[in-house]
Amino acid sequence: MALTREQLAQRVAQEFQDGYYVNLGIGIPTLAANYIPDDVQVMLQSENGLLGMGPFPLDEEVDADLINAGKQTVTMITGASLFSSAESFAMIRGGHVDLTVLGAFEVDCQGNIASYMIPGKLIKGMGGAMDLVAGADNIIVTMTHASKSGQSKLLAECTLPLTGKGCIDRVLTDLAFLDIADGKFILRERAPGVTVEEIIGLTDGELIVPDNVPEMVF
Amino acid sequence: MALTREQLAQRVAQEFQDGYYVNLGIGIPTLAANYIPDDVQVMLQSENGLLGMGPFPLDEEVDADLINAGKQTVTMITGASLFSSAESFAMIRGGHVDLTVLGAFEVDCQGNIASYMIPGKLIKGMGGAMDLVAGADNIIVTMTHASKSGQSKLLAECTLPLTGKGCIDRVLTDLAFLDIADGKFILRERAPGVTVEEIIGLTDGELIVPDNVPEMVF
Amino acid sequence: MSGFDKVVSSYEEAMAGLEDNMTIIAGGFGLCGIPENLIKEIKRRGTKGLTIASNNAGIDGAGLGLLLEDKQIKKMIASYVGENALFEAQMMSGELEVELTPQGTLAEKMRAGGAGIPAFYTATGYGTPVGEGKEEREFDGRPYILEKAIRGDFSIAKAWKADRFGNLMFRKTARNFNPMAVTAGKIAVVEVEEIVAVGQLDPDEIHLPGIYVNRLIKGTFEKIIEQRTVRSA
Amino acid sequence: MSGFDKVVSSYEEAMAGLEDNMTIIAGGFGLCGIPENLIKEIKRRGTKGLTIASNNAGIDGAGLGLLLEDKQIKKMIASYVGENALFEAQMMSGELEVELTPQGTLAEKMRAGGAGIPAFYTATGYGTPVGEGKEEREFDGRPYILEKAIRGDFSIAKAWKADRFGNLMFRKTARNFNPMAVTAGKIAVVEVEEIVAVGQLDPDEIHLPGIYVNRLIKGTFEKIIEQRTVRSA
Repeated sequence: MALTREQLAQRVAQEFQDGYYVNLGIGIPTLAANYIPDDVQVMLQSENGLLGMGPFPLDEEVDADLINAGKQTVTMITGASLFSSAESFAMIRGGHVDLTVLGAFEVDCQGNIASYMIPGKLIKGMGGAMDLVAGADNIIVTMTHASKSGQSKLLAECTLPLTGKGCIDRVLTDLAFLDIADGKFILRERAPGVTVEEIIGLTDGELIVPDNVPEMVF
Repeated sequence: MALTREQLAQRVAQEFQDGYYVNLGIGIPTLAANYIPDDVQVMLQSENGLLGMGPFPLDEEVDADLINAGKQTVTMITGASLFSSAESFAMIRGGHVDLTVLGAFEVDCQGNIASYMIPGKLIKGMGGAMDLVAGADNIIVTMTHASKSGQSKLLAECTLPLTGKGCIDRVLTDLAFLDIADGKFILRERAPGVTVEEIIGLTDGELIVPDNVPEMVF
Repeated sequence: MSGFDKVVSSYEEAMAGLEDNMTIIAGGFGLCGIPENLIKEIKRRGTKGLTIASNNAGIDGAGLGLLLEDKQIKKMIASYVGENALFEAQMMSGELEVELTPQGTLAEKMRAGGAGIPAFYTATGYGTPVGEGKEEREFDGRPYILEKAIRGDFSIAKAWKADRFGNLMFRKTARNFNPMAVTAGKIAVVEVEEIVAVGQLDPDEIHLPGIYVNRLIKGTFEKIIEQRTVRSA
Repeated sequence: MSGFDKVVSSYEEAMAGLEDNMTIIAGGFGLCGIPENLIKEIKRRGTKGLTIASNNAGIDGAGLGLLLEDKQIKKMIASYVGENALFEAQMMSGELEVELTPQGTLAEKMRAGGAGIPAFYTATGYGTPVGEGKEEREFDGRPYILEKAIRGDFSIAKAWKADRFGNLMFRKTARNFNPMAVTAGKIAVVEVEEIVAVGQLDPDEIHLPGIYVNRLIKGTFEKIIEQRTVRSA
């Protein structure tokens, strides 16, 4: 079975290590904050100028001056810090964030990512995504493995305009967890009940399948 | 008579306008702070990270954490602000300081300045001087017009390694106040009792002498 | 007060000198920390042909969105322009030019503009549409693109507290682009919630020194929330 | 405490991993705001062949001057190196290499190193010995030179207060190069006068977020004054 949104978020959260500073993109990445293991503390970076983002506020705590990068009202955890956008992206571009998780339309086996623009459709902009993929050493892309019509989104070469070139080395899809290295996808884990054959069939870019591809454990 | 150090400082202070942010180099420029006109308020920038430098402290006020760019203990005026060296030079390089006053060994009629290094002698370094001359639009160089042996320091071309190229347009010496424009010195004022001929004789670079060269008024 | 008193008495005075076809650098992220009243004053003045650098372009009927109603903006330099139907319509019709700029690059371009750095290299945007036509260069084996500083005729920004000298403090994530925006305009106009006496701000806690500020005004703010999200107790 | 607790229990632990021939980025201006005890620990370790980027090189017997006594420094990147006879002697004899760098350029090189900017253009140093061998380029009719970022294996810095997460506050002009120095080292070590409980620092007033800090230690400081200047009452 393909992973649910919640399972994707859970699997992302397994990558969190104690003491990690993490930037979570809008959507499934943000959900991962709900599954942080008990023995692990991570600090969430919000690129609009907050390190130590907390949960949504109680109704009476809502503060128009305290939002996240998705413009949602949030809170701060104890030990948080606030700073300008220039400082925030100095942090991101300088590689100080330990883990970045974000969504994509397509990735390819060269490590390219397309996530912000579909030609002919409305262009809303890249926000901080280009900075995040260029600045982080440790990125996980979360996405569906293929479109509803069965078209692979793990390509030999991205068809959409790129958000970043050669900067992605890990992809978590609803079917599999893959590394990208030397121009190839490498299958590391599969979703429970999903076969290696299914993944091969829905992966367009060159795919290395090790002898043992364990199922994800939740 | 050649100006004294105090007169040089006084003449510099006449250039202060109300509301000016000013950076004063070590030596005579610093002395100018003692002659700020009563109806004028200036704020002194110290490039080690202080805007709003006050006088030296009383003995009991001395604070090792509060020094100026010459490493002297200082105080802050009401309304001062503190910041990092990067921010300080953002301010300087970005042209936000209204007036910079600093000393020099030589200037020439191309607007070049040499102030930090005499080959063969000990090289101590340029500190912030290169940033100051490159960043400021409004600079006054204060210096003696000639060496004790009568060698001009206002040259056709600097002989010493440069601190900045083409960035000086006003020079105050112990004999004269001059502009620099279009590759020429222009004599604007002379020290009381100093003749135009004396100045001509001690100026090596091309010198324009207007019909009327008033004496400085103190 | 002294020559360092930056306080002006009206919004009209705050934006005096703004002319058609000028460039404005604006602070704010979404509708958070935007100079609401300075934007309304620009709308009141009817200034046209403006180029505005701001992370976002407001929403319909609020923030910079107000300036779209009378087609005052010629060009928008922003990282994200969604959630704005009027913007979309003017962009699609070609009336409004848009230069999409990555958020961190935009912040750094504003900082560079204020800091006398004419251009810098960044990996952000390399190999993407943002890098097209820009110089590429390797440093230590990694490719980067050259990005130029941005400066404006005016800056408009919003801070929390200021003293009359224009020393500024921002509050929470309403800081965002505001400090850099202030530094990058020839005439920097800042509106604040509170103006305190000089000496009331701790010099160590000032976020941006008054040297960057030309005009200061106290405003009242609506502070519209774009995405009010709450949890239950 | 959590994985964000940066506090180490000894100076030995603070500088663990420092090896010969490494590069260190150091905060401080003159003897103001220098990481006194981290420097003493480097002296105790006897690490040799160091490249150190710091605005100054201390004075005889204090600050980085201590590391000259056993010839631990191979190369100094600084803007001003006067007031130090031992430094002068080693420089003149060729034992010590010196790369004079304008003060603002040095600060910006450290910031760039921490901020992922590999290089930037500046007018500072154009047409001077500092510009020799560097690329020159015009922007808007004005010439600039290309300066590269600087990064270190270690940063050593001194702050005033910190919480255990490494969130830092600096005091007065002891801030100087310290914030940028912290960001530019792979392992950033900071010593402070006081460590407070997490939550004691106002998030709006933190000068440098703990994300940049790897190791934190509380020290006691001598705070030598180079030029004690006073006025009479």
